[in-house]
Amino acid sequence: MIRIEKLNQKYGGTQILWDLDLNIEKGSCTCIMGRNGAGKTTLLKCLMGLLPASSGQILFDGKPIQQVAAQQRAKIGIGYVPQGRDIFPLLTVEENLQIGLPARRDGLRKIPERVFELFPVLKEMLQRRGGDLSGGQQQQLAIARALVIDPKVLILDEPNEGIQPNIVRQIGDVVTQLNQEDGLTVILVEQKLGFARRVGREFRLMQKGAVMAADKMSNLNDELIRQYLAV
Amino acid sequence: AETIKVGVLHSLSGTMAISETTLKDTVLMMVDEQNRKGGLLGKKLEAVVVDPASDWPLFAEKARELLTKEEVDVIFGCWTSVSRKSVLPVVEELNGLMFYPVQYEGEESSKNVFYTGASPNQQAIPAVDYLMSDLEVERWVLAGTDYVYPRTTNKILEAYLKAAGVAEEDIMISYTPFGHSDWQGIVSDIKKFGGEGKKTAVVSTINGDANVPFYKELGNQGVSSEDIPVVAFSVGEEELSGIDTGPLVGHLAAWNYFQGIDSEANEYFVEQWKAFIGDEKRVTNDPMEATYIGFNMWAKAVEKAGTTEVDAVEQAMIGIEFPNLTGGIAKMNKNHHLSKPVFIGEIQDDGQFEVVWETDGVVAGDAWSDFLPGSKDLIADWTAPIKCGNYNTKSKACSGQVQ
Amino acid sequence: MNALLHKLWSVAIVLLLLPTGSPLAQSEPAGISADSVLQQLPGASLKKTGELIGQLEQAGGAEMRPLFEVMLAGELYFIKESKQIIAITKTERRTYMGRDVFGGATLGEFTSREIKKIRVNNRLRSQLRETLARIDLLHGRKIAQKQAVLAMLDDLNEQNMRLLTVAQQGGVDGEVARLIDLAAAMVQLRDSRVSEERLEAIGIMTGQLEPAVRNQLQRLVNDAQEQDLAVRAAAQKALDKISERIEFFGQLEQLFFGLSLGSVLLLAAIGLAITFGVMGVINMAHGEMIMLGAYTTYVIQQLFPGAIAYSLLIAVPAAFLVSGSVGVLIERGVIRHLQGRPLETLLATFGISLILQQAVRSIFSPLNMQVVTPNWMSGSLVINPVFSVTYNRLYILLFALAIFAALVVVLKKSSLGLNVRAVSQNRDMAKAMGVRTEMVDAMTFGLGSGIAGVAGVALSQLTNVGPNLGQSYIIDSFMVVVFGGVGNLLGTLVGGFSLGVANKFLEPSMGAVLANIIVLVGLILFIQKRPKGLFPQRGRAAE
Amino acid sequence: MRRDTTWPFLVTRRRPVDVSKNIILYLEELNVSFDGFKALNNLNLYVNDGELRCLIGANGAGKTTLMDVITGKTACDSGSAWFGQNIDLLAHDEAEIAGLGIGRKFQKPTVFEAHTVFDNLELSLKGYRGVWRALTARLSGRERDRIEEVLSVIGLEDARYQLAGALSHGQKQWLEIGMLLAAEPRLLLVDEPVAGMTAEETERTAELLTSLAGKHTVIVVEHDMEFVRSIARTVTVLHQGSVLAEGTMDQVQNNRDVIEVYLGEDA
Amino acid sequence: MRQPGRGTSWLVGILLVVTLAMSAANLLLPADSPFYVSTYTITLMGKYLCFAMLAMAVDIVWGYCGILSLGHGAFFALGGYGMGMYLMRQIGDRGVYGNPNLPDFMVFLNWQELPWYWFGMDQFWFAIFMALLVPGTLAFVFGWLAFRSRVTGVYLSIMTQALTYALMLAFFRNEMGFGGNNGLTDFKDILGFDLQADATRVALLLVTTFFVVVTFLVSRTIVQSRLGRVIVAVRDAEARTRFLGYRTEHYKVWLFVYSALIAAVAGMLYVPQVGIINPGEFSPLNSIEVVVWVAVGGRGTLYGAIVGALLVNYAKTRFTALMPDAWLFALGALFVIVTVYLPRGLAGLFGRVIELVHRRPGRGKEQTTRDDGLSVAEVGA
Ligand SMILES: Nc1ncnc2c1ncn2[C@@H]1O[C@H](COP(=O)(O)OP(=O)(O)OP(=O)(O)O)[C@@H](O)[C@H]1O
Ligand SMILES: Nc1ncnc2c1ncn2[C@@H]1O[C@H](COP(=O)(O)OP(=O)(O)OP(=O)(O)O)[C@@H](O)[C@H]1O
Ligand SMILES: NC(N)=O
Ligand SMILES: [Mg+2]
Ligand SMILES: [Mg+2]
Repeated sequence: MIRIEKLNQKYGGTQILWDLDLNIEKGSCTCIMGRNGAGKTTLLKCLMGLLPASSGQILFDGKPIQQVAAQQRAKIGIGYVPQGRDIFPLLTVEENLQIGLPARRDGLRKIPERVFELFPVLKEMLQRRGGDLSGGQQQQLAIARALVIDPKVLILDEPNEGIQPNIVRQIGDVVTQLNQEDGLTVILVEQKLGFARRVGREFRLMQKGAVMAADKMSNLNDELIRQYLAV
Repeated sequence: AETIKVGVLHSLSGTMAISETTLKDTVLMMVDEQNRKGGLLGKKLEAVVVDPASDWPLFAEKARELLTKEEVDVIFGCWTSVSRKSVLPVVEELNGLMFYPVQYEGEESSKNVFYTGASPNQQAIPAVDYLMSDLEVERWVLAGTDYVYPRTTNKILEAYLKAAGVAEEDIMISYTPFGHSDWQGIVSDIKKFGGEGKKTAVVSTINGDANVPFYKELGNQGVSSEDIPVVAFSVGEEELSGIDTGPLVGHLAAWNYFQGIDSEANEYFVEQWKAFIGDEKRVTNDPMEATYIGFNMWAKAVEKAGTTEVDAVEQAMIGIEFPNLTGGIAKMNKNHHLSKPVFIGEIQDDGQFEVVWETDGVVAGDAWSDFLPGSKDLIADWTAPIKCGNYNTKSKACSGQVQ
Repeated sequence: MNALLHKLWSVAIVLLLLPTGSPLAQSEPAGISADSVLQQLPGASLKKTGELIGQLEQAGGAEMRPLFEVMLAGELYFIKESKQIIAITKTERRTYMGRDVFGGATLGEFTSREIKKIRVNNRLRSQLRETLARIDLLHGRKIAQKQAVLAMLDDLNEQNMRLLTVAQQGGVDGEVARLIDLAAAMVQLRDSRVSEERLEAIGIMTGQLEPAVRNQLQRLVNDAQEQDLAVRAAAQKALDKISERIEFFGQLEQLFFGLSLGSVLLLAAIGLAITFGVMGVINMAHGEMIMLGAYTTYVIQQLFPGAIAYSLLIAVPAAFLVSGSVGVLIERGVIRHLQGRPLETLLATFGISLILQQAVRSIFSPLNMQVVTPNWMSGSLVINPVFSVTYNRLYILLFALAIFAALVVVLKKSSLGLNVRAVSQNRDMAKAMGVRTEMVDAMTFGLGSGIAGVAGVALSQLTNVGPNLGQSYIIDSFMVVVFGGVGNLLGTLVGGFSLGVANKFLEPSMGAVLANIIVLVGLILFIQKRPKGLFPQRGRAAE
Repeated sequence: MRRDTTWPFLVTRRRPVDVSKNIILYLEELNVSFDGFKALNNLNLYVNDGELRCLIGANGAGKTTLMDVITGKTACDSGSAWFGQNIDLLAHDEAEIAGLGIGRKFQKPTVFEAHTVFDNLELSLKGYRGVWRALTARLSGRERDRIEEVLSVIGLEDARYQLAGALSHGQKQWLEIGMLLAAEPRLLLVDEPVAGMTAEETERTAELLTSLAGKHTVIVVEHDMEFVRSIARTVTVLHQGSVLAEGTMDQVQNNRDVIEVYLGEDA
Repeated sequence: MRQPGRGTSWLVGILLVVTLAMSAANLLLPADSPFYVSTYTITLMGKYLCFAMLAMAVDIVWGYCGILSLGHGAFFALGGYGMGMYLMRQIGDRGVYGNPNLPDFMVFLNWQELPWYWFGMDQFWFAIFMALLVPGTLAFVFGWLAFRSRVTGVYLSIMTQALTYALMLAFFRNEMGFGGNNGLTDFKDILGFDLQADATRVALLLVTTFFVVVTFLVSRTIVQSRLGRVIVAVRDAEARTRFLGYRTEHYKVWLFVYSALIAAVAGMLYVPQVGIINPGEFSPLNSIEVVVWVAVGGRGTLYGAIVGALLVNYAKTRFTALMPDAWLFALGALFVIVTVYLPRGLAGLFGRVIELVHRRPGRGKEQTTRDDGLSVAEVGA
């Protein structure tokens, strides 16, 4: 579904991603892991089109999309939940959700009920400013917001940062549900091993801007963890 | 030098561009014309234009630039008094020669400046005389923009009116800032002031930009020229060209020149101007005539002196006569001010003025007002033996600025 | 009872006056014929002309009406050679079409050398107008009648009273009748010696707002000769009553002035509330967008000289398009490159504002352009003699409110409003949600600029249309937006009106300049109290 | 009206906190509401001197708001907050409270992005914060050592000259913790320190915080239960603005209410 | 690591050398020498340097502390008025009316006596003192009110603008006793030296240069000290700084006052050199122009402010003479182009050039640009 080849990325003069290759199967649930600063967020931003890649190819459904603007990528079905949530703070919860509606391919112009089924809290909070919500509520909103555009691929950057345990569980369930029932392809950046193991079915390990290891989640062993995740 | 350089120091941008650009063009036209006549002293004239941008310190800087860098022989320039005040020390220091073509508050006479616009006794006093005698005005509103020209003029008028027996409560004075645009309250006050039974008139020293909203408000609040006429000293043909004059018919202005005055010289001048500027609709106005007279007098003086050397030209200037565009002869007096006729005109719906009154002959411009306590003893006389811009006739001395 | 007495009094006056002669001198008094008077007109001095007009009225009466009208319009000329009096119409090509004053028959073209104007000045014009009023009073329409009577209140001489009485007998109603009664009362107060009659007259005059009434009462109160203390006391009371009413309407007027100034501030600021308030661009070229709108009005009037009445209606959408497109160009050309550097938009837009000003100077000349006020925008709605509301200000007030409402609807109901806010809060995230941020930016900036242009149309009716137009509003606009609270449209509305009203209520006691200074200082202190303006953005994110 | 002193302006600002009763923080009957929404609701909380206290609770329970109140960021509607026996926190503003020795790490890492990592730490060093002092301050050898020490603790030695703005999310977390260490406050309020950290890093943070306790008082807010379990002695659970439960980790973990609103079944 | 003010000291050197050379050329060379520098140029240079000082004042608060003041012209003008009042009193009885007690503008508007606030202004030291005290106090009071109430961002900017606007209106009023619209002019001498003498002008230029250099060095010391770093911290994360225990409002107030004093000194030096001070100097647009100079030069660098002020004003001088009808196009275009293509102003351009010339080894990473265009090198400059 997504294929990244020889991706390089620089901030000014600093190179972050080095000839990065990545392959994501349709319908998979891939967990990307790596130390702080390994370049995970950077990679996702490139994928979303929010950062320009200096070279390399990104293929979506076999079509190259490096030149496609971010807003178009949303329309072709990439949903993005950024690290730090990036809720529109002064928009109400409802407005936060409505923003994505025009990007839907099916022309639906109403927030789908499914979203509220997954995150019932949001229904109560529709008229509150997004920025006033607590961290956990914001995180749920961020995922809901990404789901509104009816994506084919859902990108989640550390979705559990600062979330209470039962909701972490709930998010995990939602992600699994989306992946398995709705057939959504999921790319997940996650630091917490437990969660990654539970939700992810494949893993990619990143270090210094390159993917060092890729396999089924069941094959993630202590050796790999020590090599790529320990400090 | 093989040319005679004429400096032009008028704002081409900023708030004053609206008035001064015209004068720049007038000087250019005069230079053209003079060159067509063969120049001066066998040399061509060359205009050097700079833009002081309505920025007063910049006026001083540009004057210095013209005098030292460009070494011009004469400067035509300035509109506002503050720009003139800013330039004055520079022309005096560098012994330059400047012609100032705008009506102003007086209270000044510099060896290096010739004042070809009206001083208060050539504009304000005759206008008030007219209102008093012909329109039998008894109550007075002195409305002005808050700066030195209106302040001084109104001080003079106040003294003059009181001397003529007008009571304190029959004079209303109001000052507004530059570019004032909300006249609702003031016009309403004027209306009330004028509604108390006595014939009332407004003497307006309101500056350029504030006039359009002022007259619009007058029109809309139904203050017609018949109820309360307004006589203005800063509203000429050029200002009117930016106003829908329909509602203003009958309001007045006092000047030394109106475009509408019939005379051959004027007709030629107007045609020449329209051709030069390439616009049939452009109008002429009083400061243009002042520039015209100043320029021609300077040319005559240079011929007379046989040089452009400032001291020689300055002395040659005194006593020079040149025909007004409106008929009669203007004369440069010893105090560097002109003798000119004064006209009162009424605004017509085509934006022109119709003369309704004029002085019998010419009026000599006073450098120092007779109606201000500080200056009533002062005179200016740039001929020997006095040679002073502020000679005190009582103490027989020249205070301060000795040249 | 009063009315009856009054009737009697009127009749008495008529009887008293009748012997002096017929109220309308239709017949020619001994020896003076209109024609002979007319012959003296060419070359007469202004003073002399005044006398001649009087004689003409005496001699010709209503027949002279066309002459007076032509004269009032300043179209009365005479042919230099023959001294024949003619009416002249100036044509577009600056030639002079002559016609007969009375018949209207065309007399052909003249050159300016052949003819000379019969001068009229202010005094003559008002004399002419009064003369016409006298003629009209008897066979005029209601409005003319009212004007005529009002004019006469100031000068209740015998001739005028006679006219009024005749007019009254001819049958008038409503307002005119009231005024004539008032005139009668004023005369009664002035001329009668009977205390009761005079008191009754004062009764009628009480509460009437016509300046003449007040002036007469004032004179009476101040008159040391006045012996009748009861009358004097009554007059004082009546005067107080009148003053009280005037005071009330004065406050009302002040309020309207304030609202009107507020509407101007609102208009000037409202576009900025979008480009600056919502988008965060410190748009120094905002004033120039207003200016472009005003110039568009001018151009429209030049293009359709025949349709002045509709020119503003055409100008509104035109100005929106012109300023809006310039806004879009600026956004696409410059602002877009400054994303993430909001403060630097100040620098770029300042440069743009210089360029636009100079461009206008180069294209249209540095002079002010003449924008004509259509008839329906001129004059005022007279509510009573001391309170009237000028139409242009009234319409502009309504217009400002309409624009505001329209804008609120656009921003609330269309997705644009939502998208703009999202983009301004987090551009990247908006992109990631499929918002076409570039489009949104351009549209929003275009909308803000377009609205500024529309404001320019309105302002062209109040002030100079010149290259400096924009500069005179830019400071105030920023002030209003900030006072109201950046990003809050309602704040801009309330901010504009409260600054306007505050200014106008301070003005009478302080003068325009001090009032302005005090409002500014007040604003500075207010911001200390509420550092985010009247309607601050609230919530965690705003911190 | 301050009741503790008659002439408040005569009292020197810097009084050492009096912890003679061994309690460093008293929060009583605190109420905070936003637009009618009660973020803190009659909250009572006491923290012992030198304690390491974990604060957990559902998202939106009011933990961050509580820290806001303690540090002077948010004014409370009613209630009292005392630092030791002698200092009324509600009478001081943020800077003063920081000066009293209460340091804070924000939930969303906030560092000085235009400064290098080193400068960030230097600015955080304990010391007088006056304008004049700042103008004349020179880094002493001792201070330099302290910074180096902190740098090595937070693992940013290599990034010391890098602009803080260019750090990754996790690195910023560390830097902020470092800033807190450099300031050596009496009371540390740490809002979600391990968010975005790897398991390994989480462990290190746990060690760090545990080592701080005793000399400093630490209040940690965290949702990572493993982390909490690894450091916690006393755990307080907030719910809807008030304390729901308090006790050891085990007690709390088995509390029905806590399981229902926070931990979820089979936690 | 101490951040060095690298690549900036040379600016001070160049300034000193250039002005000294100009002064010598003006005084020592005959007027027809090809190297003669006219008094016009001397005066012009003096004026530019005053503007450079003003630009530095704005840069210190804006570039380093994020306080975008759109009203610094007010402090400049107040300083100028202080000096103007002194110069006015020096005229003595040499005014046109020969009145030894009243300035000319008071005489013809019938003032009977000198208003109280003019007393003492005939003493140089007192005038200077007042010219510092008044703007300093104003800055203090305004800053204290505003910063204590945490007025920030555009709110603060617009309030500074309101401040200068209100002062402009006030000084326009003739009743204020400062000469109304005309302001103060027609000065004769300063400290007994004839203002029109070449030597005085040269001396004024040298004094101005001296103050520019001093301001530069002092300001550089400040921004490189820890104070400077606190200030930058306040700019980027004021709340965070407060939670570290810094009383940010104190820092801001004192910085604002310092900056206002620099502006006032610049105004004091400006007036004798241009010969006039009037309310136009309070005009909000003037203050905005100053901000524009700083932005063109590159904010957040002291030398950028100087370069920006010199360049823009030189451009203005040249353009108004070369193309009097179209210079605004050129100037406007300059502003637009600089903003779009040189996000960090001219200083940024220099910075990049210098960086290219000698890339310094040993730095962990290269300079990284923040989105508002500041980098380490410049923050220290
Ligand atoms: N705006 C920026 N400018 C320069 N460098 C940056 C910028 N943002 C991130 N970096 C650098 O890029 C590297 C990768 O950052 P990234 O945010 O992709 O890491 P990450 O893997 O997501 O880390 P974390 O787990 O902490 O979120 C880091 O070393 C960081 O310092
Ligand atoms: N400034 C504010 N305006 C409006 N509501 C606010 C504000 N600050 C906090 N709240 C509300 O108060 C409640 C408590 O928020 P708080 O941030 O303290 O929760 P928390 O316990 O820290 O949650 P989390 O664990 O998700 O960070 C939330 O519902 C939030 O929406
Ligand atoms: N001199 C004038 N009109 O300012
Ligand atoms: Mg990341
Ligand atoms: Mg929290």
